[in-house]
Amino acid sequence: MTRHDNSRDNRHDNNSDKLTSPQESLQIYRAMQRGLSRRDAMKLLGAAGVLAMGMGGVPGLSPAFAAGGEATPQRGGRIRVAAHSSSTKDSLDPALGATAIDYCRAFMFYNGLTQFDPDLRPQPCLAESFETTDSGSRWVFVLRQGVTFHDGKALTPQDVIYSIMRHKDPAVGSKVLSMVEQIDSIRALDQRRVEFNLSSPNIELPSILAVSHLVIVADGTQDFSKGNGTGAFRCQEFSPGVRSVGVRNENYWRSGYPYLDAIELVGISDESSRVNALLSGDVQMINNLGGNAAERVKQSQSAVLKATNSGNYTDLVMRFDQQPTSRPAFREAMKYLFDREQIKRVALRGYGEIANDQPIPPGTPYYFDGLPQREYDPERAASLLQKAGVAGATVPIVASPAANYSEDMAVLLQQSAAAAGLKLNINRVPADGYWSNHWMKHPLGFGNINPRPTANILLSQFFLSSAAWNESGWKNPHFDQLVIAARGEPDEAKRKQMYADMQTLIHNEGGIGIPVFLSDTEGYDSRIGGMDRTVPLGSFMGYMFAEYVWWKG
Amino acid sequence: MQGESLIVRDLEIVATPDGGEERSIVSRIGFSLAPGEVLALIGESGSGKTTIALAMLGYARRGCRIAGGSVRLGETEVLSLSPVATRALRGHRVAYIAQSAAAAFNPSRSLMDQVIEAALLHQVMDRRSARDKAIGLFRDLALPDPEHIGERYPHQVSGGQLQRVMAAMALLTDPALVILDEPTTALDVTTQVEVLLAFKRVMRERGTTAIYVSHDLAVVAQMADQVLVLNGGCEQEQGRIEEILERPRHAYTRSLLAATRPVRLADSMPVATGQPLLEIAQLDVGYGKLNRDGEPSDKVLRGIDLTLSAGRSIGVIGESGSGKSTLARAIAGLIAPCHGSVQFDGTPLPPTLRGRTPDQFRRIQMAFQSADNALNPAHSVRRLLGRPLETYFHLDRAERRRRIDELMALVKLPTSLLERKPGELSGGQKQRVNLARCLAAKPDLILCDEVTSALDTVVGAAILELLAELRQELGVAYLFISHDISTVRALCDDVMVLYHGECVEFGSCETVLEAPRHDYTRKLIGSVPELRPGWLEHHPLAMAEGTPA
Amino acid sequence: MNSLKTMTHPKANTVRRLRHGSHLPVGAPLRRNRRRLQLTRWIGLGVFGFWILVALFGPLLAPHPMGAFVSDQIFGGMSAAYPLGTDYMGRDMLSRILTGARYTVGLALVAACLASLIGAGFGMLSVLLPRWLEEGVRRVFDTLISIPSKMMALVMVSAFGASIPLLITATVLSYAPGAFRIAHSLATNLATMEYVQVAHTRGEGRLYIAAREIFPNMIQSVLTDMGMRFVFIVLLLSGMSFLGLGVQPPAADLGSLVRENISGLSQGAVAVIAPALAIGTLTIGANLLIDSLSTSRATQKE
Amino acid sequence: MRNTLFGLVAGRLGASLLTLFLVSLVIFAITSLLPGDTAQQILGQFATPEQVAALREQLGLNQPAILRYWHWLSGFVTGDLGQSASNGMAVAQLINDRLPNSLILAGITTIVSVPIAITMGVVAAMGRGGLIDRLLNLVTLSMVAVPEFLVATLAVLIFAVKLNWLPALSYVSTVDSLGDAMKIYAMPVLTLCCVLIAQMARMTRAALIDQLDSPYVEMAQLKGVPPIRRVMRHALPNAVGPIANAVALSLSYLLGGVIIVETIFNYPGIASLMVDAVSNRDLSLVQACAMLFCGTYLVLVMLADICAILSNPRLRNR
Repeated sequence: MTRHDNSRDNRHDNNSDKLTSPQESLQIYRAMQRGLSRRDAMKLLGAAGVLAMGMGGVPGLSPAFAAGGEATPQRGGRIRVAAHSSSTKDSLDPALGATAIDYCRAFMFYNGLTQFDPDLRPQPCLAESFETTDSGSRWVFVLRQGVTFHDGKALTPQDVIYSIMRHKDPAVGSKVLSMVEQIDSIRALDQRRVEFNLSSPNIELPSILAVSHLVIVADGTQDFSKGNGTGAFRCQEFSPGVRSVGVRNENYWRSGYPYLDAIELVGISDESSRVNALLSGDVQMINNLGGNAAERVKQSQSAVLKATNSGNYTDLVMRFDQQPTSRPAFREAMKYLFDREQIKRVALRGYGEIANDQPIPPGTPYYFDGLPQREYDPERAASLLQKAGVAGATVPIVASPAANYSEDMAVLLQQSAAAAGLKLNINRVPADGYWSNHWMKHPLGFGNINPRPTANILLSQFFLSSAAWNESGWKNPHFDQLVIAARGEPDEAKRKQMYADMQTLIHNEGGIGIPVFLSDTEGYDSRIGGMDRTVPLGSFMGYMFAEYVWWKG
Repeated sequence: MQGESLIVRDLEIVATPDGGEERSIVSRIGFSLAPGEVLALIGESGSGKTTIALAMLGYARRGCRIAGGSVRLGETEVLSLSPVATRALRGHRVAYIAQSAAAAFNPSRSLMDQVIEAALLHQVMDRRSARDKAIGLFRDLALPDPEHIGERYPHQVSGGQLQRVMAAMALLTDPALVILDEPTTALDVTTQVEVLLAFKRVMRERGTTAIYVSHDLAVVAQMADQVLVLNGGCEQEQGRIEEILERPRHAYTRSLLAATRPVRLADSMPVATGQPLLEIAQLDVGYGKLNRDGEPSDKVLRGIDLTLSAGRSIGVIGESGSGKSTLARAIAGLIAPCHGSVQFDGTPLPPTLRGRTPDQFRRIQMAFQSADNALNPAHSVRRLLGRPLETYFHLDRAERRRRIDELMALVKLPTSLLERKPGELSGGQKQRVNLARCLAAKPDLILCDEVTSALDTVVGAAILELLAELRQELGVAYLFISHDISTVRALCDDVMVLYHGECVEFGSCETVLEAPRHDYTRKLIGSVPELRPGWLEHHPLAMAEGTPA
Repeated sequence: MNSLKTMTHPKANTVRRLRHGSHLPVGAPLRRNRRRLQLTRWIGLGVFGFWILVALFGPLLAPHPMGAFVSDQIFGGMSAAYPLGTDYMGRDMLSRILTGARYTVGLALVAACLASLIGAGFGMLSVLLPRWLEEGVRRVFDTLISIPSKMMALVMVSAFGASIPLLITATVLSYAPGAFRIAHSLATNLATMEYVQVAHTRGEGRLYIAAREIFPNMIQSVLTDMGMRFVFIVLLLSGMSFLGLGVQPPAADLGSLVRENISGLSQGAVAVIAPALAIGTLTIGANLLIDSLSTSRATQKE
Repeated sequence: MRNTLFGLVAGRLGASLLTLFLVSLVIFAITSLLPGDTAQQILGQFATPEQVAALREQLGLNQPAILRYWHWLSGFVTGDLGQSASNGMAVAQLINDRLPNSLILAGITTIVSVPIAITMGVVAAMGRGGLIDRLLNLVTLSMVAVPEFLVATLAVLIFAVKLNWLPALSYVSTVDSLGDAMKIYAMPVLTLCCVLIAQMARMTRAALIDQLDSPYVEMAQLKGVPPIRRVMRHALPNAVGPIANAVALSLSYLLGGVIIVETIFNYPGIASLMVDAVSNRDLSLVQACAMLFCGTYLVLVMLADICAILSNPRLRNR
């Protein structure tokens, strides 16, 4: 990966990078994508809100959960929550968070300066209030009074400075290093106020600070095994890959919370074991269910299924710099070979949404619904293949469990490609090392892209000619101009048109095929209260369920 | 308990081989014994003698079944007892002494434990008195250290002693009937005499009724009052021992008698050419690691000198462990001597196989004791005989075929056996094939290691005859290793007596065997039972012991 | 089993001979249930042969391609169109089993053959090698045997990806040491047999002795052992499929068929029961066959 | 007896050390070939190269493989198992957390399975060729024939999901009473027993039949010893060697081979630790686990040999 060339060296001329540092974390992007509505952003920025903001609006997606009317919250009780993966790599260092269980722990034991509400607006958390004095490059956060860490130490500006700035040390191995790189400095103005100085304006800073990696730890912490934070639960036990137990923090600064006495977090990697554990009452919440597993939960008496659509997608990557994918007709043929209905029905068991070979999901503000849906058309694909001169050829396609559902998609694609006289050889490679060794390295392969904070970031990171993760190696000067221009376009209608144009360009010419957007699925015991609160960041109430749920049993 | 009478009528035993039809293996056997009498069952292997003996305990081995008849011991009808009653009978009123005590003792339990087990099980006596009685029996049976031998484990006791311990085990409950199943067959002759003496004395003292199973008429002559001669599960002849020995009526009995006393075959041989074929000087051989002086830790042969002329035959005699086989193996090159020289036809023979020339390989052949083990069970007879022809003479197919036929004729086997595998041949046939294979090489010297000892007497005698004939026809020399003096006497010109790895006597057969000079040779010769009743009673050992205690 | 006991001294087998001598020629341990033995052998042979045939011709008989989505019904029951129902994605289970059996049977057979070939080959040859070399070979196999087979497979699949040759390599590495041990002890015994010594005194070379004198006498034990290894490998492969390390989609061996349809177990889907039964019958069949072969061999030997 | 045992143990230990050394070499070699390294594994899909480089530097992954092996080896010899690269905890600590769980599971399984297996073997051997023998043969065959993950899943569906008698997962931490422990271990132990019993029972049967055919057992029969005593007092003591060997081989499965059971019941044992370690490229942890598995195997085999020697007076008194 040559990402650093862009992010470092081109900082001055590539405006996008100030906003769009690469991150892995699923949550932040989703949060931002929906989090800051335009209205909020305007409010924040005052009349000078000139920067392109995230797509506004709350997710219009279907929360398919079935919780009935909620009774009043009850205190007490202990539940066990099983996430889909857990290993000895688990850590209580928030900077290293890699999977759902890490994010959940971060929000159980720590707090951020800000936090997302169900509408994904960044709300004050450890910061009582925050404001920008110069349209986004200088920010002042006022810390809440009387907040103490689990070990009794009071929260100070030093803790904030340490917590954020440590991510800039590469040796920490932070997942959000590139995101905090834009923060030039942080200084304490007094005992309560902290000032952030950014290298360029970013009105999305409060949303960035709400992600789990950037929660506040005590100044100077090196050993994170105690989970010493300000969160609603104290860490009672943590054994990586086995379990972690949080017990109620009696001194929690938010009065009345949490409801539960204790939460035990475990990881159950085997899906069928996870479902069985839920159905037998051994655990009360699980996430990441495949289609069949989701159906089992749905049919059960004791558990409830909750599915949330997201902008997460697995895409077919067709490299422009390799044969035969450099031929436009071949690429177009492949897009016509997706039987999207079948993929949704068979691979996802319906837990997803049909996509149209462009990355902006329906229901988001810049989604262009005027784009005609590309349908499964083997005859047309066949003639395109003929045109590309690859009819009857055998082409390898690389899939891996690392890219969700890519194997199923590859199998289905193989089927439909056969109908058009194209033979696909599936080369399945292990998840280990996939991203560094296989992703974007084969003519035909799969990628999996988590949603980005804003449409602009998404497009900048993955479709700009110069982008390090320009998956297909697509280069289109017109598109590049549009991306840059959209950042500074004040007129919403024009901006919307620009995004529509960009989507059309990707749909028609881009080197990726996006058949479907994937849904988040989770199951929980019907005796858990408070689950109607949805923070559509990811499963487990955007990983922040801990202080909001209660036990009715 | 005194011995009781035993009356057997019309005993029928059948066997069902795998997948086969049920067939009779013992039929219409009947005899009767007065209390204190000993009956010998005699016959070749497969004649059903052990099967009959075991029926006295109401026992038939897996696959066999007692189909009819009656076994009446005293007042008890053994064959109609319930399983529980049969168990109560065994080891109490009827006791069994097995052929190989080494195999019949449980290796993981102490001897005393096993000796008194039956007595305790049948609640004949309590542990303490059982122990005391066992120690008494050990003493009577002339076991060394009778007080403590019971604490040992089977592997710590020699074969002859084990056989006597087993006798003690059998006699502990004062059984009415004792079955002795070839109790001395596995023993050296010198040990055999001691054991026979001990058995005889103890049994006579107790007046035990006994059945003595054996293939050796000479032994039987010492032990039995009556003899039942068996062949193929049927009675050939029955009578008092003296009658049978002196006036055998049945042809089979006569052939048995003849085989027991092989005639001297060596006399008819041509006188040797005199050219020394094999010269051994000061040969030391051993096993195990070499010590600082290059001597092996376990030295088996010491200072052996021997000269064998072409066409002559030397017998090597000694008991087990005396180093007889090691001598043959050293000459064959299977084990390197640590000292001394071996010259073959005037040239030194390399100590191991590695240095030998193909011609040396060819000219020295070794016939192993057991044809079962010496013939590869996976190869057909044709292949077994063909291979040496291939390696030594590089004969083509047709010549090989012709030569194989010749060889078969030489050892008096029909060519119809050629396609069979060793498993499908009888013991005698196997040994003939074994010899034919040696002859295929047209050797000058055949090392015969106990070639007759695994065979039945009659079959063994036939092999001896064959060896003698072959020598006459082909002028081959033999180094004939045996523990059986009569076979050596029959076949050899010279004899060498080995004792604990050293040659104690060497000379012509007549000299050594008729007028032995060394004590051990005398003991060895004196220990071979003679074919007349009363020999045992007049044996020097019996005389030395004096009157029984 | 007594042939397995190590015999070093040339006279060590005297005891055994005498023991045999004490048996009646016809009364030697016979099995009355010969007919039953025959029956189990035929059942074993039939079942095992059936799976071999399926492995050979199954894919030709499959009504649908293995990966074809033929039905909208997921975990469909048995029907005329889909005799074994449909799987978790609506594919025809019968076709998948017919095709999948080839992977299981083929892989296991190849791996078992290779493991036995390597194990037995080294086991046999090492007896004739110089002592230090023999010791070295033994040490290497001992090292391999002490690594748990699943762990070995896991590390290897992580390192090299789950290709068919790698699966075979991993299973062979796991199971060859066992075959080596057995073959080595057999060969050690056979090397002391007198007919081998006869061959030595005839001046035969090592290779001839190994190939013509020793090998024919251990072939049956090696085959029996290979059968056992076959069964173990089938089970190891299905275990590896469970862990996602086995045959990779869209291909599927019987183990992965069970695995991928296991969510249908709660509804008793044919899609999971059928491949499980297939594994069961395959291993039981192989076991019955081995059992009857080894007992009849024991009988012959007596 | 002391001398024999001492000699055996000393010789075995020497050979075992050599084997362990070879195993560590093999494992190191293979793990060095693994694609990707710890740094990449930790940082994930969207890592920047400088982050990877920095982390590599910090974890010492820049050194040549031989040097890293030497560091590991010298640490191992002095009893320092090193640190887990993926979460910075001491390897000894990680193993210490998991090993007791594995040992408890292995222990309970042993206690349950060995007596059952030996009893089954003895019963089958006694009724050789009879109805019971054939029945047991069929049972053990079927036990072997079913993949263990199927047994485990079926058990969970029946006992946990449908009947709700037993927990679907095995949490060691919530054991308060014996009843709890029984509930928690019931299904994993059941599954493992299915795998192990069959093998051990069959080996026991074979070893016993070998002895039952021996002349001294016939002799015992001819002494009027009843069948049960014949088996227990005469045949069994002599079959201890092969049986101990079979048991040792089966039990060695209980640390490394239980990964499937650990996965299904989410049991935090040492096998899943190793699986994690492999996928995280956590070399010192992989090595430590491999050493543990191999060491256990070697110790078990040695124990079996000691058993065989102690049960055999011929070897005992040599």
